[in-house]
Amino acid sequence: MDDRARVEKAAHEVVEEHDPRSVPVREFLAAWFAAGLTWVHFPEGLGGLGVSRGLQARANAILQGAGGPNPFFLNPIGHGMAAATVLEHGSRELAQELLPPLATGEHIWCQLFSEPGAGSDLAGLATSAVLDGDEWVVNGQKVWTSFAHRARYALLLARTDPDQPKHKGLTYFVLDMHAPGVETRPLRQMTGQAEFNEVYLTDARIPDTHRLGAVGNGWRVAMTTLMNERSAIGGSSSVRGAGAIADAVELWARYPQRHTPVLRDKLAALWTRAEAQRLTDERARRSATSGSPGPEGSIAKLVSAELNQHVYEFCMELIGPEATLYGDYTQRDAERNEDYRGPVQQRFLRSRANTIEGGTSEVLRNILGERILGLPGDLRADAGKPWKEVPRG
Amino acid sequence: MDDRARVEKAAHEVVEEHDPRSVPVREFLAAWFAAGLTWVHFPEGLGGLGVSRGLQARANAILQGAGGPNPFFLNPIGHGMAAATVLEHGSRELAQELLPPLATGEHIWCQLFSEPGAGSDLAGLATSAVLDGDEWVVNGQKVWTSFAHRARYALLLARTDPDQPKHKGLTYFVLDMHAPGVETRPLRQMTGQAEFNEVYLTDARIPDTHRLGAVGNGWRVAMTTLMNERSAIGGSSSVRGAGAIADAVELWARYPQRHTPVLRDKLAALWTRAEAQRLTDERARRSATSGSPGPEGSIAKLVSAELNQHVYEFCMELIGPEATLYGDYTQRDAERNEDYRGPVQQRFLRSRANTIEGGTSEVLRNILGERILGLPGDLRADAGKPWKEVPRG
Amino acid sequence: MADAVTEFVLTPEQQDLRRAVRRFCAERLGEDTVRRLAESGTGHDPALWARLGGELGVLGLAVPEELGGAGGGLVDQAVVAEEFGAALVPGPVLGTVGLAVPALVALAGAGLDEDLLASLVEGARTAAFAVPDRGGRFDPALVTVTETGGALTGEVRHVVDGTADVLLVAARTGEEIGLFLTDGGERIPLSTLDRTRRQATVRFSATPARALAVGAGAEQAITAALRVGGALLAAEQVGGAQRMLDRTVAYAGTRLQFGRPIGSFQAVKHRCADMLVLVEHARSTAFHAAWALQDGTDDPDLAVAVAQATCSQAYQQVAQESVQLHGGIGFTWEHAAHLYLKRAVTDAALLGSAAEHRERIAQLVLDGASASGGVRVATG
Amino acid sequence: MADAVTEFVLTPEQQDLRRAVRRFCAERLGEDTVRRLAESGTGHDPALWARLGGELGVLGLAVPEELGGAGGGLVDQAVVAEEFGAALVPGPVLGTVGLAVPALVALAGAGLDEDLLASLVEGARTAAFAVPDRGGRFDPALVTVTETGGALTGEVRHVVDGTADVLLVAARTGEEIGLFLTDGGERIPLSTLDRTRRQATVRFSATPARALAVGAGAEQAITAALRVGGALLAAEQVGGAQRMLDRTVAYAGTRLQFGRPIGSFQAVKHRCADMLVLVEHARSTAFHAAWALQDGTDDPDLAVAVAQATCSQAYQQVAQESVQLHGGIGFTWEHAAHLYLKRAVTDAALLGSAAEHRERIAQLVLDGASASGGVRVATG
Repeated sequence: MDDRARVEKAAHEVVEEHDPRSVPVREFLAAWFAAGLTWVHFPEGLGGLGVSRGLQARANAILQGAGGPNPFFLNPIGHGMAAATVLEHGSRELAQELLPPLATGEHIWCQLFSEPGAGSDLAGLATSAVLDGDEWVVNGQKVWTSFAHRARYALLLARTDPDQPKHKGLTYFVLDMHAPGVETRPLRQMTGQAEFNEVYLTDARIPDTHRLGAVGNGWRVAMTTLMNERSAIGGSSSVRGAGAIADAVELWARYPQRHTPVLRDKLAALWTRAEAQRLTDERARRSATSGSPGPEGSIAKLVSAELNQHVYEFCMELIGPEATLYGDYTQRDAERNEDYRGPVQQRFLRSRANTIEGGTSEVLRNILGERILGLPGDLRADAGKPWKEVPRG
Repeated sequence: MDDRARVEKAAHEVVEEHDPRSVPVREFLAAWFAAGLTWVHFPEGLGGLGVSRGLQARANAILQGAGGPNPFFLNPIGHGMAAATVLEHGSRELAQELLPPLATGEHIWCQLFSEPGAGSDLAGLATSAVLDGDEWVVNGQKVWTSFAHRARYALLLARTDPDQPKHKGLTYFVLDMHAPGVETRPLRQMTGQAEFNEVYLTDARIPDTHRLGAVGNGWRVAMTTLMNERSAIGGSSSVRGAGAIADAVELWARYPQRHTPVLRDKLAALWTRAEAQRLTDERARRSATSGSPGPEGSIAKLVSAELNQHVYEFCMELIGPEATLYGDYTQRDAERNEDYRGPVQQRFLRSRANTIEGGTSEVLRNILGERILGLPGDLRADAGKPWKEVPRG
Repeated sequence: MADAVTEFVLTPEQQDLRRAVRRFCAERLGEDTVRRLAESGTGHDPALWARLGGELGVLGLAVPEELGGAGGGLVDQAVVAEEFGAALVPGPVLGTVGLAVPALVALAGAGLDEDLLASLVEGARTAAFAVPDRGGRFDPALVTVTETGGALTGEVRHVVDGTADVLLVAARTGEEIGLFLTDGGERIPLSTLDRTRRQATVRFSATPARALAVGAGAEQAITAALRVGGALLAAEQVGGAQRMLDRTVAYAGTRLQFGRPIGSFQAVKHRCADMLVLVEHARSTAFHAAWALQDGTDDPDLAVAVAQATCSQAYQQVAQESVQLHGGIGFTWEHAAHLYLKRAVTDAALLGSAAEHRERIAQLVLDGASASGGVRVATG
Repeated sequence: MADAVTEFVLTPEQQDLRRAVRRFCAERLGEDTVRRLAESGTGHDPALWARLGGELGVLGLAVPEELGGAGGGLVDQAVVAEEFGAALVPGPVLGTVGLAVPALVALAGAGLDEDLLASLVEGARTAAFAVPDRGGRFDPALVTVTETGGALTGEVRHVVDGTADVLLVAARTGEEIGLFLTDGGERIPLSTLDRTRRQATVRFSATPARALAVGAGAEQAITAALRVGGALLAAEQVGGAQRMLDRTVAYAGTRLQFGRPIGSFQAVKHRCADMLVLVEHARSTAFHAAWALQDGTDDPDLAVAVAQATCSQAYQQVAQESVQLHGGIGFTWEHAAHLYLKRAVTDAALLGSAAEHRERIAQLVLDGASASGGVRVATG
């Protein structure tokens, strides 16, 4: 039996024995994990079957065909970033402990990277981790954290050696969000909602067994995570006309009295750009030789962020006077897996963050220029300097 | 008699005694110079009356009212850049020698600043001048020189000390273009025309009396010249709807069969931007306390260059299939004071240089950001280094 | 050049006026106050408004002295509007100062209620302008409120400052359009994007009203008010855009990433340069419109359309760039950037969109254009 | 995924084809040759053309074997077109390979002249397509040439490669449109902006011609040819844009100013990044169009319109940026940038402008859109 048949057989068995329409989600996902179908390319016993990553699509198709859930949406950071990082950089014992409840959504994950003083310059972050016996003591402030208020675990990047140049003094940890000294506060956005959190860390302790990768090797570990994040944020739908542009086309149909030839041309141009990006994503996916996200993800993220903004600017222009109205600024803690996007005015405001979150468009253009086109890097003020001597603020 | 009356009286006398419609141009301009009306703010005896620069407009109005020529167009570099530089940085004897034939257009001037290896980084230029007795021996290559083939004199910036940082090793000269070792070759552009020249300098000799300013002070002297140049290039017409936008409006009227609402909106947007820049120039002119060109010139240059390009891109779109035709690529040496702009397709091609010549748009945005807004400078690779140690190419 | 009063050159008195308003706003209308009012029920503090009208005296600068105003020109009022826009002054700036007062001034001699005008200028009362417009200009076809027997019936949507004390209402009376005054009508506050610039839907149901003018006089007053409102709104937009530019430049000069101020990166610096150009263009067109209306030196329709087309785009663009260049912090509720962004979006939709003003410009400068001489086309 | 032939994944044979054409162009059609031909009378070297058809065999890759072609797909021909665009291959690439050959293939079985097709594929003869289009699509109303008694009368302007050996001409014959073949007619060469892509005005005055098809068959062949021509033109545009991007990046990486490569400045680097996005989008849409026409997997009209709207804009933008980032040298006659800029401007005007293709896209995706569910609007 070849790998494909093996995956298909396992998937059919799970959905037959645990009808996803009737069995509780976590129970179903536990069976899915046990069968090695959560991440088919992972080793057996850790949610996988040790087969090609490309076969995941086949398993998911059977899952969705049977009416099953999309595990990713139940735990986006867990699935999109944490699982691969834990597998690659943690011990097998740690993976055995952390992956099953991650896979079922019992443990939601979040990511503690950005800081108020370390946005585009993520490697300049200041949160410190100091070894005390076999535990690390962590102090600092993180920001722009999705799901922090619901998360059981966090991916944490902290500075363990301020005397090294900034990239070299970082270490990567798994933090228990229920540990003492971890405080989460909602961060309100211009939409009125609080989709993100600030997380304050005060003498929070992490066992050394929850370190991922070597001390001082945190930046390299984080790069995997970030590539996955950009790819997840940027990846546009493979369905023509889906995503933000669908909102604009629907509004167009709903506001015939506001049609003008100029707006029509503008919308056609936006639609065409969305389609060109969709085809570009499709092309990247199909011609990729490896399964891991590459720099194409940066193109997708750059384009879709700016396109989203232009689409919602268009929508606001289309609806005219109604653009000046807003439903409700009452603060709510939004979560990614409900419809937090709200009416179009809220989507317009929300889109302003698209070119900032997960890498600003400025940083992404640098990445495209340097990593894809091979242009020389910026002159650096901080090259080679110990982190503690680089001005911050 | 106040200064204004004095200027008016002198101007009326000149045009009465030398009817500009019948007297040869040079003879007329010699009389105009003798009366101190060429640059009224210059000292008496050097083409001026020592009065406020603001009164020049009054003199020119009388000159034009009597049908006289615009001296500027007869010798743009001479009037726009050389005269003020010679007056400020040359000896009185030198000014007495050079200014009269400059004023009459007998001696056309050109400017030898840019080099193939020194474009945006003008201060990095390599043309050398070495003192030999009381003469300087000059070697190097200059480029993008207007009028070089007709010019008698050139404003020359050359390196006299390669051991100094780049700005500090430059000296400014007046070069006799008829001197041995000065060779001028036309430089053909994408339009087919040769509006500019390359100038090769091979052991060309300059008497030390033709140095302007101190040895090593050339950059400061050049700054005056450049400010004047940018102001001259960027200064848009004060007449509403004039300039490039007039071409677009005329074409619009001539191509009713090509009208669409989208093109109409585009042209209205271009017209509005041209009008906003015209009003901005007007505002800068009126609220300027001094008569010398300031950083507003950089806004004018930046906007008008990009606007010109967008206007001619619009024109090409408007005329559709006819945009694919072109009259004649035969090389001709164009001069600024005839209609070198040709048909609209040629104007389109010519406009591509607008964002390069006289300061690229990239350099101008740096100037706006740093000199007007006060933002910090770029990190510099060449700061403080001797010129000869800075990589070039 | 060299006229006694030159366009674009502010007099020393106007510069003093600017400083006085700026100081008042800094002391009395700081961001905390603006936020408090924005979250309040009415979005407006009548006591503060009365101080602007009384103590500072800046609500009727272009109103002739004999009508209870300062007897200055529209440029004076534009200087104040720019500062109001910079401070996001809440309250009926547009409804009262921008539209109702100019309409009443235009009615001088024809039914004008002088007591009302004086009380508006003093800030003792407020007014709004319940007149529909199309692209910032009056179109009688849009008027759906009708008057019969001294009472109004009908609805007007999106009335800026529509909960004001009194309303000037355009209504059909027989075959003509009249401008009516009422303190009645149902006022239904809208939940606005910009909580510092409120709107209401206004409903009349046999609501008593007094005719201020009927026919040509009413239409002239409405047109005059919409033009003045457009020019003053443009000046407000300039003020907001300039403030956002200033704050962005200050942030870019001090915020460090990669061991250097972010403003030293060309990606940031050049966007600031583009913002500067937008603000400079906006200021030139807004003040030209004010000068043109004040001195009659330009086609008022064209000058206002150019100002509105330019300022609406510039303010929105600058506000969006400001959020971007502030990075994450600029997206938070705590930072002021969103207050300006919401104002910019709102102002762009009021009194005609940029696209509608461009259409007006096209009518004025393209439709009559001639193809005499000029540029040739190579024809192969 | 994992079909035998996956869209966007070139087969090893197609990659070999690309390399072979690129090598041929580098060796035989370098910039000097292109410039020499561009300045020659006809703009075209028949011997070189015959080598492309014969030795290299790349002028009829999508022509069925039984009709004398290579029996491949349109994607093969698009791969070649991309390389032709990169090298600015002069000669009747668009007229013959892009339009005339596809029209003849579409006529297979209906009046097709197989000898002619074979000679075109071999590069022994050349053909052009004297059919007016509106926005890259056929509109019978535009046909002004008429046929009576086996002879054509009338004029067609802007015929690309119009001095070719033979012409396919759309003409009215009675109530119908026919597609006619002639080697006659007066050919008046136009003085083109892009001297590597020539055009002519063609005049017929009782010029003998043979009918290839009349009525629906003729119109179907014309429509098919215009679609294929649009897809291949888009592939050429991709090739030109990619070449300009490559040259610009190479220049920016080596040109030093201020003691550092200009590509290390964000102002330059970020514009290169934007050019990269333009080129990637162009390539995706052009090859999707070729695949869609080849395999029938998408609405051919939509796929071609998206490709043309995207590639025309991308190529022009990239070529203009390339001039800018090369600085002064990029404005000279000696540098190649202007050759590509002129080609980009020309290609954008041929077979429909980007605006015309956007209008077609709007018809296809907006006019039938429905407002079911989806995004709400806050209504205050």
